[in-house]
Amino acid sequence: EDSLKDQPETPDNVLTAKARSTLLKHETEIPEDEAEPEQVVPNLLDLARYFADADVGLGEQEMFRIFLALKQLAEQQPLKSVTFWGKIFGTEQDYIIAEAEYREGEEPQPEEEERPDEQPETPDEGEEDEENGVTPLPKSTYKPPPDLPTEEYGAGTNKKVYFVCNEPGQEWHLLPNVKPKHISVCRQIRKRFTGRLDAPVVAYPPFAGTEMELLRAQIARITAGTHVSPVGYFTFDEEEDDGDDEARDNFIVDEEFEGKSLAELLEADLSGWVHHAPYILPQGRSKWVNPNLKGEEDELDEEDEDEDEEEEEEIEPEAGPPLLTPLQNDDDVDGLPAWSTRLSSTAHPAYACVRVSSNRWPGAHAFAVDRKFANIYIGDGLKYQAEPFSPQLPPPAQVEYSGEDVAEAVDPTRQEEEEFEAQMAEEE
Amino acid sequence: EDSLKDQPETPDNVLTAKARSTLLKHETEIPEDEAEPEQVVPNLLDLARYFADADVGLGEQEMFRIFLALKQLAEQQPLKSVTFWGKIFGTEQDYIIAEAEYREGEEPQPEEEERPDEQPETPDEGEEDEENGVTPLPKSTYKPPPDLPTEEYGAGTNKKVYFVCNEPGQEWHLLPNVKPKHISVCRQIRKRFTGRLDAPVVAYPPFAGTEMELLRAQIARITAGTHVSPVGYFTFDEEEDDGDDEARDNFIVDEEFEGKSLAELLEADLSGWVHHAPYILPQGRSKWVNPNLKGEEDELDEEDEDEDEEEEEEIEPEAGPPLLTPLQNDDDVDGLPAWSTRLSSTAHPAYACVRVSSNRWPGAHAFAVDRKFANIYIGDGLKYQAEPFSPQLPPPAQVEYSGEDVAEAVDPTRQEEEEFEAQMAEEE
Amino acid sequence: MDVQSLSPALDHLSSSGIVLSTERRVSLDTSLTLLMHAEKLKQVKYWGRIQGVAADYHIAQGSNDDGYATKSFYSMDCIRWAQLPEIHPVLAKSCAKIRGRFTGNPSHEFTVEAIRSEETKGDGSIVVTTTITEEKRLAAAVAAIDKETRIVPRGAYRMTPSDVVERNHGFGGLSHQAAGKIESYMHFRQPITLLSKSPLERARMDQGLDFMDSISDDIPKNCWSIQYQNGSKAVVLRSLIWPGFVFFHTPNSPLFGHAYVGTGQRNNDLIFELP
Amino acid sequence: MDVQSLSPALDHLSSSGIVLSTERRVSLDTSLTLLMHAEKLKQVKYWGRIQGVAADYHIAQGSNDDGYATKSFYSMDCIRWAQLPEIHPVLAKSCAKIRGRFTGNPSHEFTVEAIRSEETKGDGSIVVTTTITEEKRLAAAVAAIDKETRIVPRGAYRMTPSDVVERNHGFGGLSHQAAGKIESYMHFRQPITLLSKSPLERARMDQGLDFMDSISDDIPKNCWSIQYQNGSKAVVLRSLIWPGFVFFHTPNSPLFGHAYVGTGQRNNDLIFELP
Repeated sequence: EDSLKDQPETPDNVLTAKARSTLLKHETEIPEDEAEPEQVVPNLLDLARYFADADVGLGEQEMFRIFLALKQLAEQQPLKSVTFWGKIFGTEQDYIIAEAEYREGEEPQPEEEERPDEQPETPDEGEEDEENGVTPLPKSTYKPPPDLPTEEYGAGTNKKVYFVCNEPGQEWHLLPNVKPKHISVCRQIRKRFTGRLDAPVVAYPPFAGTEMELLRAQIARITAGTHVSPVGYFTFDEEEDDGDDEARDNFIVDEEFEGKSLAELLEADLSGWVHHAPYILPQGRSKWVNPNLKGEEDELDEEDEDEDEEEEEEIEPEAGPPLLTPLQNDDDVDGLPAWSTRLSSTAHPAYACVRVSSNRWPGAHAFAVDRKFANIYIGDGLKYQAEPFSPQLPPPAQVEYSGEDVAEAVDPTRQEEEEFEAQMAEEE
Repeated sequence: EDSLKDQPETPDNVLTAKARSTLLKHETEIPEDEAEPEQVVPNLLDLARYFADADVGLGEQEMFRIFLALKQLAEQQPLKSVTFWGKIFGTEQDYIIAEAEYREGEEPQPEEEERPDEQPETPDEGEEDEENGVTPLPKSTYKPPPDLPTEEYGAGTNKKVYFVCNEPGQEWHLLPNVKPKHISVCRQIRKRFTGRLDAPVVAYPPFAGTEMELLRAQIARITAGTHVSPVGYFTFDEEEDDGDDEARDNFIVDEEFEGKSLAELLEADLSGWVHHAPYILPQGRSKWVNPNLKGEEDELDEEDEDEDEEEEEEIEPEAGPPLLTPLQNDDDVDGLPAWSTRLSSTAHPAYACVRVSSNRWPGAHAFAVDRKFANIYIGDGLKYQAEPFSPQLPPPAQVEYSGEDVAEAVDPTRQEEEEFEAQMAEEE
Repeated sequence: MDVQSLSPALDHLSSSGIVLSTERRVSLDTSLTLLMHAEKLKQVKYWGRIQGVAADYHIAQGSNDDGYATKSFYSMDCIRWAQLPEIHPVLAKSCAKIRGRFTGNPSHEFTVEAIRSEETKGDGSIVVTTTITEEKRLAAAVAAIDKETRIVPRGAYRMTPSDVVERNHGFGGLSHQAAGKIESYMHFRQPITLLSKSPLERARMDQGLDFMDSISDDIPKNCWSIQYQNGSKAVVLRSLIWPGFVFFHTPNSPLFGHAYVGTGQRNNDLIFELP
Repeated sequence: MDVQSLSPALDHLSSSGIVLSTERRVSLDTSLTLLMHAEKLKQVKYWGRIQGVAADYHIAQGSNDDGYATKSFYSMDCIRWAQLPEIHPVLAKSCAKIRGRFTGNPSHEFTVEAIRSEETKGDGSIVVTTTITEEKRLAAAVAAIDKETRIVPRGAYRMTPSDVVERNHGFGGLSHQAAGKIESYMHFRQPITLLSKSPLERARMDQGLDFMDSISDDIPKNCWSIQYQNGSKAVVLRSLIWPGFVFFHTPNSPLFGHAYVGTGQRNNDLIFELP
C-alpha cells in the first residue's frame, strides 16, 4: 500500500501558501534610530549566506521563510532572543527547530515534579484479597530508582527553550524541558524521527515519552556536543565569579573580542575553537546530583550533600570537561579527528570564512569570520557510529525463588510408584 | 538577412568555457595575518548581495565571474585598487567596465599631445599649382578652434582609469583618457553602443573617434553625475588644504565615519548623500581652462592666466558645484526629483539597506548601510530625456563671397540678345 | 517568467540586469499561488516591474491557455494584487501620448490634450483635455509593451485545425543556429504584418506554425538586439523600442521566458540611436 | 543534476540540505562544460559530494544516452576532473566491507581481510589481506549508491522495441497523486526484482514503461522516505539506506533530478531505526 494518503490536488499548495502568507508583512516605517534596538531575531539571511559559501544550509528562500517564522514567534512569545537551531529530517515530515531564551521575569514557572511512574503503595488494595479467603499473591517489592530532578529552565541542559514546527508558517510547538532519564535512555537507543511529535517511540530500553521528548533529548545531546565558538568570544563573568570554579557556568559575550584570524581558526588542532554548551554527564544532567539522595530535600546545596555521603556507600561524583574548553581534547571518532575544518572559498581566501563540521554528529556545522559566528544542525539527528548498532539485551531472567521450604524432587517413574503401592499393600 | 553569423555549434560554448577557466584558481594557502593586506579587489560578492537585496545587479554567478576577472586584471596591471564600475548593454555585445587606480609611481606618462586634426600649413603645397600656370584655388583659411588640453591621469575626469571587456574572462582593454571635445560632442549626440570598440560613430556634430572614445566619454559623464556616497564618508584632506578652496579636489576616507542610520539615508531631500565625483563643466573638463590661451605654455598656473585675460575679450570662467556637494540641490529631471530612494527589505527594515537610484541616468544605483556603500551602473548608457531627441541642425550654409568685383546680373533673355546683336549690327 | 520556474528564468535574465531579491521571490512565490487559486487561472507569470519615481509596480500576468488572452495584475509590495482594468483602444491611444515617468502613486492624475476636429463653423478644432489616472496608464503601458514585445520561439505554439492557439508540448527548443536568427521568433498576438505578406512568401510558410508575425518584419529594422549569453547557453533578445524588455531562450530545451524591468516609456528616437 | 539546469534542481534539493556555493557553481559551470567537450559526452551531471574528513570529493557523471551506462569523474576543487576507475564486482564486494569514513586523501590505503577457504589439509582458511586505495573505494561507493538509489519517475524512460532504453521526450511529469506514491518510481538499472515477479503481476504491467524494478519492492520496506516539499511544488524522496541521497520531481513537469551529499557509508541498521 502507498505510504502517502491522496492529497486533494489544488488546495494543498494553496494551504501551504495561505500558512505562509501570514508571515508576509509590509512594514515601511523605519525603526527609530536612537539606541540600536536589541534585535530579538538575528540577521538569518546574512548568516545563511556565510553558511552557503561553505556549502551548508537550506537555500536562501527557505532560510528567509524561517527568518519570517522566527519573527512571528518572537511576536507571539515574550522572548529575549530567538535563533535558528537547525533542521532535523524525518521520514514523513521534517522539523524546523528554533532556540530561544525568555525575557527576564517571563520565565515559565517550573511546573511541580509529579512522578507518574512510581506506583503509590495504597494500603486498601491488600485487604480485598484476604476477604475472599485466598492468600494474597506476593506483591512485587521492586521500587524503580527515583528519577533524578530535571534541571530548571536557565541551567545546564535546559539553559534554553526550543520551539519546533514542520514548515515555516505553521504553528510553533514548545518542547518540554529535557529530563535526565530521557537523555540516558536516548543514548542507548537509535531511532529515526517520523516528523509527527505524537508518534510513539518503540525501543528497548523503553523510552518514557513520545517523539517530542526524544526530539528534545536529541537536541540537548547535539547542542552539548557541537555548539562551538571562536575562543575568546565568550568569557566568564569576572564579577559574579566568587572563586567557586564549579559554579562557572554562566558566561558573557566579550565586547573587546576582535575576531580570530583565518589562520588561527584553521589550526589543525582546533585550538581556535571552544565548546560553549555544558557537557552532559552520563547521568543525563550537566550538574551532578547524588542519585540516592532522598527525593524530599529539593534544594541541592553542595555542603550538606557531602556529609550525607558517609551513610550511603561512596558514589564518586561524575565530572565532565568544564565549560569553554577548547576542541582539541575532544576524543577521536572512529580513529579520525572529531572535527574537520574547511575554508569556504579557495578562489580568494582573503574573503573566505572558516567552517568547522562535527564528525561525531554529521550535519552539525559552525562558521566564524571576524566578529561573526553561528552554529547550525541539518541532519537526521543520529550520532555517527563506527560499529554496527546492537541494541541492549534485556536483563537476564530473574532467578526463581529458591527458599529452603521449596525443595525440588524428581517425579517418581511409573515403575517406582508400583513398588511403593506394593510396599504399602504389604504393610497393611 | 539575419544579423548574427552562424556560430559553429559545439565549440562556441567551449570557447567561452575555456576563456573562463583561466579565471578559476585554487589557492589553499591562507594569507598571513599580520597587517591586514590592503585588498586590491573589493569583496564584490558581498556588495552584489546588498545590491541584489535591492533588486539591482547581475546575479551572483555573473558577479563572481566579474570578481575573478577583476582579480586577474589586478595581477596583470600594477594597480592600487580595482572596482566593478558597471555594465553597459550593447546591441551586439555588452561591456563590463572596471574602474582602477594605478599604484604610486606606476602611473602611465601623459603621452605627448599630438594634434592630428590641425592641418599643418606646409608651404610646398602652394607652389605646385603655380607651375602648371593655373591660379591656385583659394585655400580655406578656416582654423578649427584649438583643442582644450586633456586632463592628466589622476585629476578631474581622468582621476581613474577604465578597463573594459565583453565577457568576464576575455582580455581587458584599457580605455584612453577622455578628451574635453569628446565630452562636449557626446553631450549633443545620442548613440547606442554596439559592443564593438572599433565601431564607427556616425553622428552630427561629428564625433572624432570610434565607439571606444564614445564609451569613455559616456563613462565620465555617468560617473560625474551619479557617483554618490553617504555624507561624511569622505572628508577633505585637512593638512594638504592650504586654504585655497578651488584646489579642494582630493578627499580621503574618514576613518571615524560611523555610518549613517537608515532614517538619515532615506531622507526625502537626500541630505544624507553627497557627490564624490567632480562635476564636468560645459567645456568638457572638471577644472576650467581658458580656451583662447596659446597652446604652447602647458603648465596652466592660475596666476599668470589672469594677467593674459585683458588681451582676449573677457571669458567668464565656467564653474560647477564644488566637490562633496549634497544631492538635494541636483536640479529636477522632467519635473520629478533627480533621485529616488528605496528601502531594500520591507519584511524587517532593521536589517535593510538603502538604495538610491538616479532618475537622470536610469540604471545608476548606489546602496549604503552602516559603514559600507557602493556605486554601480547597469543600463544602456543613455541619459533620460523628457522631450523627443532632435539632433543639432547643421550650421546655416556659408554666405557666398559677395565681394564688389563679383556683381551678379540677370542672364539676358533670348529676345534681349537679338536686340543687342541688331544694335551692334547697326553701329558697324 | 512562470512562477514555478521563476528561478531558471531569473538565472538567464540576471545577466541583463533583471534580478529579484530573496524577499521578493518568497513573497511572489506565496502571493502568486494564492492569486492563481483565487482567480481560477491555470498559469500565473511574473511579468516584470515598471519603475516609478516614488515606488515600483510589480506586474503579474495570468492566463488560461486560451490563446493570446491574459489578465494582468499589479502590486506595490508583491503581497496584495489588484487587477489592471481593461483599456479601450481610444484611451490607449491617448495614454501613449503621455510623456514623463510613472510617479509611483496609482491615483496620480495625468492630463492629456486631445484636439478633436469638430465640423463647426469656427476654426473647427476644440481642445479636449482628458484626465487619466496612473493606474489606467499602467494598464495601457502593459498592454502596449505586450503588443510590441511579447515574443515566443517559432514552434512553441501551434494552430490547431479548429483555429485554437495551443502550447506545442512536443517543442524541444530551437536548434543552436536557428536560435541566433531573428526570423525564428514571432510576436505572440493576432497577426498584423502577416496579412500583408505576398502569396509567394506565404506559400513557403507552414500553416500550423507560422500563424504569427515574425519579428524580423518589425519597423524600424534592427529594433531587436539578439545575443548569445552565458557561454551561449542561452540566447537573449532585447527590445530597443521598449528598453528594459528581455527575452531568453535556451536552445535545444523547451525553456523560454521574458520579463520587463524599465520605466514604462516607449523609445521613439531609436532611428537616431541606431549605429 | 544536469549542469545546464543546475539551478532549478538546487532550488528543490536545498530544502534537504544540499546547497552549492556560488564559487562552486561557477567552477562547475565552466569545468563540466570543458569535461563534456573533452570526453565527447552528450550530457554531464553534477552527481553530488562524498564528504571525507580532510576534504570532500565532488562527483560528476557523464552519459551518452545509451541506456544505463555512465562514466563517473571526481574532483577535489571542481576545476580538475579525473575519471573514476571501473570496479570489478569482487573488488566491489571487499570495498563494501570497509567501515570507517573516507579520509579525503585519494591515495590513502585501506586494508581488508578476506578469508579464502582453501581446500588444503590445514584448517582450510587463509586470511588474505588486500589493500584498496581510497580512489577505488570511492568508485565502488559511487557505483553501489547508484545501484541502490538512482531512480527515475515511471514513464521518464521507455524501452524501444529494439530493447534500447531511451529518454521519453513526451514525458510530461507524473500527476500530483501519482507523484506521492512510491510505486511510481523505478530503479534506473538492469531489472533485478522484476524477474522474480509472478506472471499475474507482470500481466498488469505495461511492457514499454515497466521494464525496471519499482522501488516499492525494496527490502527493508519503508527504506524510502517520500514527502511533498516547498508547498507541494515538488516531491522529495530520500533514501534511508544511503543517508544523504535526495531525489526530487516536480509533478506535471518533466523536471526531476537527484544528488548525494553524505559520508559515502551504507546504513545497515535501518531495521532498528525505523519507527
